[in-house]
Amino acid sequence: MINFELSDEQKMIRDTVAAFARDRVRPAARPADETGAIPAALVKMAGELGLTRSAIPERFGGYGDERSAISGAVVAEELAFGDLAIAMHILAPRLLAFPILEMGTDDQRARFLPRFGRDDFTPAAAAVMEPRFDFDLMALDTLWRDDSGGYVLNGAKCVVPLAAEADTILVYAGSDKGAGMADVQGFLVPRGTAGIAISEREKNMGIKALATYQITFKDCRLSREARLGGEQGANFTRLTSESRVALAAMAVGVARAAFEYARDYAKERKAFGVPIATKQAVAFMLADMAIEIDAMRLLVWEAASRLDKHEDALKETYLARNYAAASVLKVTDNAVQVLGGHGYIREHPVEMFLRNARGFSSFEGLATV
Amino acid sequence: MINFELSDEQKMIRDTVAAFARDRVRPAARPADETGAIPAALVKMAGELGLTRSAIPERFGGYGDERSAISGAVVAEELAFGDLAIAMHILAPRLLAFPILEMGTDDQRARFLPRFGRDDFTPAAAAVMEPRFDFDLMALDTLWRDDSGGYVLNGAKCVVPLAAEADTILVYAGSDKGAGMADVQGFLVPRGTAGIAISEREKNMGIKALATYQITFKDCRLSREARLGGEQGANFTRLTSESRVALAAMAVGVARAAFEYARDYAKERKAFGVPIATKQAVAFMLADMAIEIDAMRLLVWEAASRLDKHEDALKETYLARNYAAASVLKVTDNAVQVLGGHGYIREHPVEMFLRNARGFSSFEGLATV
Amino acid sequence: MIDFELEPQLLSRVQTYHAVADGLMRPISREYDEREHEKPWKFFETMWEASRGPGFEALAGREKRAEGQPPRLANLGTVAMAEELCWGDAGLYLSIPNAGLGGAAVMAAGTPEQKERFLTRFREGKPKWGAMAITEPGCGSDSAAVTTTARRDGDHWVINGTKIFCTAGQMSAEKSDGFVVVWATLDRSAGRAGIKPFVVEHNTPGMTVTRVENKLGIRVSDTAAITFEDCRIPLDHLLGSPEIRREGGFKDVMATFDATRPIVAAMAIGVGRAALDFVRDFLKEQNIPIRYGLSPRKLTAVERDFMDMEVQLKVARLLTWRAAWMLDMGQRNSLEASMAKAKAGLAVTLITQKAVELLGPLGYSRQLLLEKWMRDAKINDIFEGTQQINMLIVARRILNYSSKELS
Amino acid sequence: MIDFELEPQLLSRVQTYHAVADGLMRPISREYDEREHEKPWKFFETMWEASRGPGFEALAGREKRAEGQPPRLANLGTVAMAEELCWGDAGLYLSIPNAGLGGAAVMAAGTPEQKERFLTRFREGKPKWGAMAITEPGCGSDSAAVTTTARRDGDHWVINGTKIFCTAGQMSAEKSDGFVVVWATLDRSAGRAGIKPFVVEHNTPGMTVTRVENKLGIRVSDTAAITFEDCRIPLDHLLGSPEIRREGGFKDVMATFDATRPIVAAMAIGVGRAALDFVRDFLKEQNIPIRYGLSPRKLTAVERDFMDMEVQLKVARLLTWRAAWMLDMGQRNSLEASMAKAKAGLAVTLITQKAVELLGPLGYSRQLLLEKWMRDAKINDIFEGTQQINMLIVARRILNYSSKELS
Repeated sequence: MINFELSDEQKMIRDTVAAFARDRVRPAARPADETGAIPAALVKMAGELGLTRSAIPERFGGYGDERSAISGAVVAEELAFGDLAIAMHILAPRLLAFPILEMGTDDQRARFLPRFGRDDFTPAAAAVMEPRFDFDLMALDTLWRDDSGGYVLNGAKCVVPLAAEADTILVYAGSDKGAGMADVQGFLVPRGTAGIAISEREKNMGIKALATYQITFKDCRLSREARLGGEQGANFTRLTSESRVALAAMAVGVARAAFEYARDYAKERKAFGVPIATKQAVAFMLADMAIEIDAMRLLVWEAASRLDKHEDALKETYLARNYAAASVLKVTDNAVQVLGGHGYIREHPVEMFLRNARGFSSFEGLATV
Repeated sequence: MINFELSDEQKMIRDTVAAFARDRVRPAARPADETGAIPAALVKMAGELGLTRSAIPERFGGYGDERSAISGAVVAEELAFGDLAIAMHILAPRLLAFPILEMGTDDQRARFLPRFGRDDFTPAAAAVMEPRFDFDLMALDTLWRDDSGGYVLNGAKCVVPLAAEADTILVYAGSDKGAGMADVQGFLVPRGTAGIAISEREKNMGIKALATYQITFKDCRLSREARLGGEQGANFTRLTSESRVALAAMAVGVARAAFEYARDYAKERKAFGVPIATKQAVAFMLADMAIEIDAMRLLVWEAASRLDKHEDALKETYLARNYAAASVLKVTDNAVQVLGGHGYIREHPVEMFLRNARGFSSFEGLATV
Repeated sequence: MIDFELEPQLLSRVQTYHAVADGLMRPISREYDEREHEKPWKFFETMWEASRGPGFEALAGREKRAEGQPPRLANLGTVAMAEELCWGDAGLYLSIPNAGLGGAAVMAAGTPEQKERFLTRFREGKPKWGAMAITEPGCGSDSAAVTTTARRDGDHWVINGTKIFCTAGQMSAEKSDGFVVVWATLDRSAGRAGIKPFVVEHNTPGMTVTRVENKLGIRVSDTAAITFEDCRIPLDHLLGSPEIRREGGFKDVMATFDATRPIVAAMAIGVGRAALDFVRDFLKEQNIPIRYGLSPRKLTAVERDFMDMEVQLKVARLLTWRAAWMLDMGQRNSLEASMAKAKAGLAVTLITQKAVELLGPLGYSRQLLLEKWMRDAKINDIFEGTQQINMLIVARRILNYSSKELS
Repeated sequence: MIDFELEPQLLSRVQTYHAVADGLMRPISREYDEREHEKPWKFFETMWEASRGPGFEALAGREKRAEGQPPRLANLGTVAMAEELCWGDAGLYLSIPNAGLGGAAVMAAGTPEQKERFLTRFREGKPKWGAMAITEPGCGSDSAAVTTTARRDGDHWVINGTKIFCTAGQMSAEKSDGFVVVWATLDRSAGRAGIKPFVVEHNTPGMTVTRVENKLGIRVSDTAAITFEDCRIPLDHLLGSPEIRREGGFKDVMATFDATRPIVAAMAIGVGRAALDFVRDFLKEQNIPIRYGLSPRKLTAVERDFMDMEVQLKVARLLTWRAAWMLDMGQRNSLEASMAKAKAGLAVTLITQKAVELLGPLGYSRQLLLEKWMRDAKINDIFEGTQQINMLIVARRILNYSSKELS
């Protein structure tokens, strides 16, 4: 039955995370962007929100709450409203925990989930993106092949978050046989494994506070147990859909952050004796931003609701991701424009919102619901 | 040496044609669009401007003026400012005369040019477009092949202007051997030729006053003399460039017509006690329209100047055509928006400008300089 | 709990609407575009009958609330119907016999007795139309600048003035036993407060349809200019109270925009979907795949255009459904209604223009309906408040500015 | 006679500029973006020397007109140089030692004697900078709302106020024997008429650089906030006449925008071309063709994006060259200058943003310069009048409205 309202429980989650984003994350955003470091205290505080733990079964120390893509999207939007890089860092444990939770073997769940059934932060990483301009989840260059009693990985990954801290990295690789998402499998790779090389920390235009790395795999040998979901493997199409909806939701958060800052500025700031927001040129820009934000969120929620109903959502999440990536760029660019010269200096956050926003057209697998 | 100013002679041509377009063509535009008929008197008057005749050598009755793509672009813009369909009708003789003038054999020039060395209107036609969504000048479906002592044409054309009146139609066809523009040749086809079928008059969204037709060719046999330029043939790439620059110039004219009408309306029309042009939302739309019009024209002139220097201009004319096709649509759509409800009724010309403008993304070969 | 699926009952109604659109509208769509100003009476009678059946309440202008039992999701249902029927033909949809905006005005401003008196006719007899006359030659979106006057003369009101852009104006005033609700001012000095709605019955002496517009699109729907010269109507034809203090009347009709804007947005979406469906089928015939999920850097230009059209349409629909749903939930939706209208109007203008472009010479030809849909679509970017007016409303609401602070 | 080819003399100069951009700027481009606020002195000295050579007059701030022999196509030459050097690095271009906007103000408002007195330094000695201080914390584009005051005290002017966004402000005020031209009002009640330009020599007591901004891009160029506290300067440091009646001063500086806006547009174009050239080469390496002439319905999304970027850049350049050329011909070009600035600023913002997108993860990485070009480009959409301000100017001119009629 059609309904555009979050459940009371979801509203509660939203309000809790929103308050944390507003009071804790946003104030830390600029220094984190400049220094590249996120205060441990902040990460610890975030852990106490139990954003990953909540979905972990009670027998592994979690709260056993049912996972919901919509709830996940709400959390992603609100945290990203605070700061995108910090949001991605805080939610990084999900990149390992949730795929195992959803598709892992009993053994894998027993081995890996307990570490996420706690409040303190457990760095985890997933390696999805690859360093090529037309990087394509339907044709990964990192390949796995069967090999006497195990698997062998070869290839290169980039923008892998927390790779240097995480003791296990979930690596997605295509099959040397087939193509397309159906043949992509995930592998739980211990950091120390022979054949892995982790680069220096990457330098990107945005999400500077998030530590990301390149990883290369050279004949990297893995045991049978390393394969996510064991012999029947994992459903990469669904994992991709979950990731794209999470990223699109984060784009909504970034766009909203830019819009609200620009809106408030435009009502304060006077030119020629009146607030610039009373000029149609500015007012219409803000109206357009507001419409785009609602549009993005509705696309995200609609795609997420399909996931919650366990329907195929590849198309919906793909379109939502692409739309959000384009809109968040437009919205943040407009925000800079509304602030004019002040938008160009790092005293105000809008230039950072723009740098972060530009990444969404390339981001894959950096978050999940 | 860089220069953004027309020569005095070009200014004179522009002013003459502009006056004709303003005083004679524009008033006839709406009735012509509604009835589909262009007053003979108007066409006769246009003939006296000698827009085709001027380029015909004196020995064939013309004035032997040197052809200039820039002058041609100026004429095309000004006439199209009056009305696009009427402009295409008036300039249609060029579609046959100019290719023969530039690339025809002496015999072809002697046979065909004299009829254009007069002031009275000689209907002529060229068949370029084909009825498929991805119609491509680099891969025509209408094909010619050598055949004992002559040529054979097969295929179908659409949007052929004046096909029912013209006694000769210049048909462009690809070779059954090669692909690409290099193999495209023109053929001077007498209307009565066996194997030709001319359809009922076409019905299109715009340019309704221009009579256009579909033509099919079934094993249509032609003599050796029918091939434009004889054995060494014609340079279709240049002909295409000349056509695209002419069409882009016409787009400038249509855009300017819409802009000027909307601008004047916006200064007259009051809402909430002030002219709507004093509202930034409207004023910025008009400013954007003005910028796009200058932008389109500069692209056209730059491409045309390359043609006048006999440099390759395929890329420049292609980009100018595509840019103009997109801009003229935006400009005319904005004009309708500026007029609001009044823009939607046929009492005002802007809805006609919009219908005509939408054609430019498909038009090929309907005009030349 | 967030959910985007229409309830089964509504879905089955949508199937009925689709059958009507596909079976009764599409077949005559081109004909009545070309034969402008002629009317498809057979279609009118069929719809008039149908509108007595279940699912077409909105068409009949019947108002369940009046009968004390509000239909569930009435606005959402109307929006779903508008999309589906405009997928068939937006012009035909607009000309279906019903109380229309005239009925909406009666519902918004009339007394229970007036509602009964003026609306009963739409449940019986021959096809009838109701129209609203508000726009004047001198004022576009500035509906407060009404110059048409109403003065009392004994037990009549005397109306003088000229109105334009009355949808179904001719059908309501002359071609059926319908009526026109005309907005006139009792006292110009009182501004909006002085503007009141008056019901003028068909063929009332002094009311003349002076012109039926030739339009870019929706040609089968009549858009009339109506003049009122010493047009006398009974006192009880003023809807609501003549009290000038009470701003009621005008406010109420403004409020009806909150309900009508999502409908106009849905009309746009219907036309846009017609174009999108056509292009989808066409590309399939051409064996041109739309590869969802692929790296955007590997797409063809046509694929990306199509996906963009598709998602733009989806966004417009989601915004529109939200606006209608909020109204059904009794929530204030002025902001969301204007968002939906502004987005849908623009998105579908671009979608239909792009569809014509994608089909090349075929798209430009009147042999296909694409070019007609482009012409029809544009009206939704204009009436019930132009895109600019709706953007202005959105801006005022998000900035919390009055119409004086942001004009 | 229409022609778009630069004269050979200018073309050969452009080659020189390109050599500088490619050989001296690109190699240090990333380094000084990362090492914000540090200065490439070696580059400065090289350019300082070079700026004495032919072709770099504009850099030296030398004004041939003053010497009675206006160089042919001076503005077009400056525009060509700006594009070429900003192809190298826009931040470095902005920080090249020269009289800059301070010099422009002296040229526009100063007496012959003042021009000589204040500008000679740029032809000799060590590298120097000149800056203009007009924007204030309280006023953005509203340059008429200057609150910085100048009052006469004996044979001095006493300046009080705060200025922000002074390009090269620190280099001019503290780091070289340069000067800052500060705009201050002699009489607020007189509005624009009371606003006059004053030359404040480097290290004048009372003038303090209070902040050097951290920016999104063009990081090597210093953008300073400068406060003036009882800053005393000699009477003859007021440029032009102290006469309040004579609006001269401010009008003159406004007029300098007609010359500077095409330069800013050209800066944008240089950055945009850097991105476009990089993408072109990259696609070539990938064996991805750009098929000009093909049916638009057969293009790939990448091809169409690239062609669109290319033509947008070309349009911006044509508009910019026209604006500069008109000035060289002695024609009024305010409309065309604002058209060029508005179009180039927006076009290059989109071009550089698209270039980053096209390269995917590579484009987002600081290993390439694409992301820097996107950051650098944005300034051209903002300074010397934001895109919105320039659109407003265009609108006023095409509508023939005053700044009061259209504000």
